Amino acid sequence: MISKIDSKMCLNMYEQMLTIRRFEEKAIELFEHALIRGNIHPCIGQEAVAVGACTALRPDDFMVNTHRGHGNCLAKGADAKLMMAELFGKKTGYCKGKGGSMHIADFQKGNLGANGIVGGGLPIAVGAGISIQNRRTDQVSVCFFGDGATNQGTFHESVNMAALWKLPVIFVCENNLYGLSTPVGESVSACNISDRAAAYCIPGVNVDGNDVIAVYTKMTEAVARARAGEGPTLLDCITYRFFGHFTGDPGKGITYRSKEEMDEWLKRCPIKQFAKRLIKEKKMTEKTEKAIEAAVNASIENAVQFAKESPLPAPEEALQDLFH
Amino acid sequence: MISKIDSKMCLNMYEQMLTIRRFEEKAIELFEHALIRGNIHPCIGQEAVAVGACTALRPDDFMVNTHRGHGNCLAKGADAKLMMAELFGKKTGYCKGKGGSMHIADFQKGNLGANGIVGGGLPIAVGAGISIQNRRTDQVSVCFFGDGATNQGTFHESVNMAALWKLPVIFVCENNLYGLSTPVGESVSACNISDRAAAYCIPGVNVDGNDVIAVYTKMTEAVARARAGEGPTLLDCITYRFFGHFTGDPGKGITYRSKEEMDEWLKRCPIKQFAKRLIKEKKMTEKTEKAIEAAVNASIENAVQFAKESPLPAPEEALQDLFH
Amino acid sequence: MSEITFVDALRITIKEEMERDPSLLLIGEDIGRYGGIFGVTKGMLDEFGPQRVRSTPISESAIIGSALGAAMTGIRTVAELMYIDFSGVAMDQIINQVAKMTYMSGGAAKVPMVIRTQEGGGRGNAAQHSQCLEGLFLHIPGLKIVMPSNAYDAKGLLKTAIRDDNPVLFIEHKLLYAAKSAIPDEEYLIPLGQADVKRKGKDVTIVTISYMVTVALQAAARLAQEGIEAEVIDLRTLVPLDMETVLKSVRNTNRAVIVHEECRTGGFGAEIAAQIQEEAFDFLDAPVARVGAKDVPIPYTEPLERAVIPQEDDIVKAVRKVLYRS
Amino acid sequence: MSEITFVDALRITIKEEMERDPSLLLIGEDIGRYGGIFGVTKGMLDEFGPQRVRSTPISESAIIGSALGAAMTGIRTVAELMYIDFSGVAMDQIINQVAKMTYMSGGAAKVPMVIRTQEGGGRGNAAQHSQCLEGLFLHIPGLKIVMPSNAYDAKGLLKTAIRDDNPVLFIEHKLLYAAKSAIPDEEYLIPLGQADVKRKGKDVTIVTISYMVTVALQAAARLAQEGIEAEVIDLRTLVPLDMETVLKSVRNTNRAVIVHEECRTGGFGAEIAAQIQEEAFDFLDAPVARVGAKDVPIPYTEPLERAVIPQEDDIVKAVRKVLYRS
Ligand SMILES: Cc1ncc(C[n+]2csc(CCOP(=O)(O)OP(=O)(O)O)c2C)c(N)n1
Ligand SMILES: Cc1ncc(C[n+]2csc(CCOP(=O)(O)OP(=O)(O)O)c2C)c(N)n1
Ligand SMILES: [Mg+2]
Ligand SMILES: [Mg+2]
Repeated sequence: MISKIDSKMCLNMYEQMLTIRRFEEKAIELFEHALIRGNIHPCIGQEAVAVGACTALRPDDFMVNTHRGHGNCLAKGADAKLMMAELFGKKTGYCKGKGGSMHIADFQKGNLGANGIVGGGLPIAVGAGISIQNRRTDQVSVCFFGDGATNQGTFHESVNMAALWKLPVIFVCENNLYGLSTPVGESVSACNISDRAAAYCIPGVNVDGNDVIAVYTKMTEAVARARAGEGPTLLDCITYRFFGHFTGDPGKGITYRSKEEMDEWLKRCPIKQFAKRLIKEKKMTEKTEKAIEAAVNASIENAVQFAKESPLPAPEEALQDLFH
Repeated sequence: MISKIDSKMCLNMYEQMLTIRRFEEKAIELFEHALIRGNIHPCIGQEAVAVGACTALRPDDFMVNTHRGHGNCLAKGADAKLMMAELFGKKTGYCKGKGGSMHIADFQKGNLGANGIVGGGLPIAVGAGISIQNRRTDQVSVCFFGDGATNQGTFHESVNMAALWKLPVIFVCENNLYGLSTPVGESVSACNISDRAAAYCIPGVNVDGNDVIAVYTKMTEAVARARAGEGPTLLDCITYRFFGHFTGDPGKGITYRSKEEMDEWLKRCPIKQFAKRLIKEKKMTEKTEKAIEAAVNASIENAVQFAKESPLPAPEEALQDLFH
Repeated sequence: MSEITFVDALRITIKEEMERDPSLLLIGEDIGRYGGIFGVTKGMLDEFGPQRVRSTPISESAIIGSALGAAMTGIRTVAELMYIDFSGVAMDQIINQVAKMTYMSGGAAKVPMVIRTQEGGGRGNAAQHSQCLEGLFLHIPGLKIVMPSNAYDAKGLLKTAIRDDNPVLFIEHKLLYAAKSAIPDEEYLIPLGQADVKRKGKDVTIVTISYMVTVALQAAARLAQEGIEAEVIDLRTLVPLDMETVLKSVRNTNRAVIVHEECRTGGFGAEIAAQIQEEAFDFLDAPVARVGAKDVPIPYTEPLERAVIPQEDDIVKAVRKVLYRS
Repeated sequence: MSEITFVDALRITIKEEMERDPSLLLIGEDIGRYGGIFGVTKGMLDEFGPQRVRSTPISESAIIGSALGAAMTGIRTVAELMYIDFSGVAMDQIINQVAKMTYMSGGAAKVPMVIRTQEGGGRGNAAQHSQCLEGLFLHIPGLKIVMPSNAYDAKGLLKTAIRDDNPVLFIEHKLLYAAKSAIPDEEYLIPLGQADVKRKGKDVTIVTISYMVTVALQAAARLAQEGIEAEVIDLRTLVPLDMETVLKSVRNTNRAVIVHEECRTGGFGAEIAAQIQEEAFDFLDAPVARVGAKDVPIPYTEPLERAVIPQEDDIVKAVRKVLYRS
């Protein structure tokens, strides 16, 4: 299957996944050194969903994000420098330091913002879908959310509304099997989250969320459906986060996940898997791999440097930006 | 099928349905004469759901009700006198005149109250289910709600929670095909509301809501399942309201329903249908029918009399009952 | 110039704005064929079609949130919340999403949307259909709050609200829908943040809004017969709040009574009383008084509802008290 | 007597009450195996089992509503709302259901439940995880509101709250969890509605609650060095509100400063300021002052968060101002 896909696109995807990984690793490190405050919800392990889904999009498509959203931001085209500056709370950050990790938005790239409220973004994505339909463009609106979020009332209301009006919305569940400490089986009464699509007469699709090509392929189908005016799709992308729920989660989540389970998933690292496959299918040489790695590392260093050197906002700026 | 059911129970059901009908007719009349204020949401036409469902219950089972709830109240054993007194805003009413039509509760009969917020009662019914499970009794908790309410977030959250914990909750949708002026097809993206059960891995059952025996039968199965610890069931009872959404709805809802449709459903009046069948199957004589009619009329007159003669609360009582 | 009702004023305004901005979107329950529960959107569906007049399922969170999503992506939107009481089921979208989006994004997001809703008691609609909740939203930075007291103001304020690039909560009162005003034929806009002195007076300042303006004016008429000239200020908007007009009046009358229908405790009257004594302490000849609903849910039955909601009498008594007459 | 943290005080209290009332139910997100996001329910699942310690899906409306249903049917319940910011998604259940059930039923319903939640800024958690929202709930009749400022009070107040037959909103502050108090070995209860004078003083009355008690005491210590003796009153509960203690103090000091972390506009400070000037007008030598957060969402970055949330300095300045010193 992968062989059908353009090599350049494959390398792009690989580079993006690696960028996300390095960005998150760096952010965790900086958090531990108290250079970043608040909390970070790293998406390490879930890079294939972000990159596979966003590669199927155009820059003018809309995207609504979650608290665990750095990966989706980057995949949708955000500048790591401005993201890192936001995490540093700097004036040059995407939100001038006012938003922080959970509220990064990037309107130029169609990124309508992350959300600190689980399930809070779903209705917003529906609204972007209405906007597209009313403006008669062929954009789509993509909504990311976690497995845990599918138990929020807003999930139900939003998917129902999008289905009724055949809005061009794609609902992408980043199903990492846990909502904080809660296993999906203890929170979702359906066998599969994709089964929930039946309640709205829309397609529900199971996706291997650690296989970037699988995500890209299924997402491309859903996007085509949406652009053709056939309405929403629910993608259930099964994946796993390698780190804890957030930077304060003891032992990367060991208090509620078994070591065996965690090790098992580590073996299925979406980035390593993809690299192997690219090399095997001769889409990437080891030399290219190294070059990408170097470029990614440099770009992240560059972002950190930018963030460090940027100025903090002045106290009086606190009162700006409440209203236009 | 009807022949299997005890005659006395049949006559009871018939009497209850007629009581509901007469109660509602009287309430509308009194509203039009400004003896009742606020609003009334008559359930005329839907009596078979109320009576069929509640006949399958014990007095100690819990029930959570809706804004269109007079029928369910009466079927669950409420005293028409105390209900009518509440509608009159009298001190002797179920809520001392504080609640009114949309908030009647009757704790002695397990009726936990109606709700003015569409979908507001669903989580409460789940809580009653938890209470039953934790107290290890074999009661059940029944939740009534309309077709429109199935689009509220609380529907989703509540059914999911009840399904996860196999709570003894029966979700009874009084599907009268409209939420206010909105046809169910314009608000519910599923083909049938019963299809929504799939999202929670619980049984979803289609029921002819104008056939009291059908409702009773399906409800009995759901109750048995719940008492046996097998968890919730979703009943989709299709019915029709003969009157408008509320007492202020022009032409009994003619602005959004066709005359043909309304006439068609009038022919399927649950009470007339049931009477015919009882007479045909020799469970009721015409003499008994007349006697029931007379008794029902007398009881409603009695209720009105009681309500009229009861005192209004004194102004200072407004400050009581906020806290225990 | 013609005499029209509050409902008609709203309808005409929306129609004019729908024509003016061909992308303006209406969204809410039963706003299509049915024309809205109070008739405000009657005829809109036929005129503007189902994409611009979206009648929704009973899903208030999705209504408000999708209005936000549409607004953020360039579609100016007017969402209808049938009763302000139902803001509870959409509260996260209102207070955590709509109100905060612009600020959280450092000004990058623009949220041109109006939430039209309706509140108030007096009709026996009981505890979940009679509340006034403006005090709650006043406490949440990021929402403008408009509460017109008559058809004329409603038209001018709604125009401004719709054209504003920020979220505006536009609260109507159910007892005002049938009230008539003379409305000029030509277009007019009323800026947000400008209180209106609805009656001049020198003895006491009554500060109020929405339906209570009507009641306060009745009370003022009665007080005039006792020789007390009350100035009645209609705030018209709570955010922005025109304290200048209030303070100017209080510095002149030296006495203030704030009247609102919402519960007394924690209502906007507390905020205004606090500000008056902060800013005009030396001018006050009596404590600032507040008239608000008793601190209980709104009871159904008439004698209790009347006892809970502020009446003309309560205002008269409060005014007498700040004038040390009884 | 032993020194324990606020978190431990809460945990011990809940454990004792779980033992005392074998039907007491805990419900909330991640409260089982994980022990709650702040560790308050650690160990409960093992000790009391999954039926009494119900770890839920992320469904706040269902959490609060099912707690209500359980409470109404005889199961005393403590629900945990992870952050008060999430009250938005459960707001209807809190303000229209839980708060009104007893009244709407004419007293027939009994609702013995506590909603434990947590609020406050200072940790860079940004706009949707840092709010203080007590002013909003103060405006809704039917909820008691408890906000302890230290571990000792937390224990005594939580016991009382759990045993109360009415809904109680019990608000913890994230910056207090690690704070320690000496706790006696024997059981004690603190009644709701009793403010506590945390520091005696004759020059000015500082009225505050929760974490701001700590900040106010620091400010008072600094003021003492300037020769200003501030009395610091910890309200401990907002409903019931102990105005008697406040008024007694103000009648003595003739000056009041109210301090809260929630937004200034429409916060509970407005209510208390309004009441003080209503009840002690002739005793006031200066306007009642209020210190509250600036009226914006809580920004993420440290310098802005600090600029928005009240600091020791802001209190010191406000006190100097009511004493006409600067
Ligand atoms: C309404 C709401 N409830 C609870 C939380 C706390 N919380 C933040 S993330 C999270 C888990 C979310 O799980 P899921 O949706 O699966 O996303 P994941 O974190 O696994 O990516 C919880 C409970 C919140 N932020 N908002
Ligand atoms: C949260 C909320 N939204 C809207 C309303 C207004 N409203 C009352 S009943 C109703 C229709 C309900 O439809 P359905 O659930 O089908 O019940 P039915 O009236 O048909 O019995 C609406 C929109 C309300 N009371 N509560
Ligand atoms: Mg997850
Ligand atoms: Mg219906």
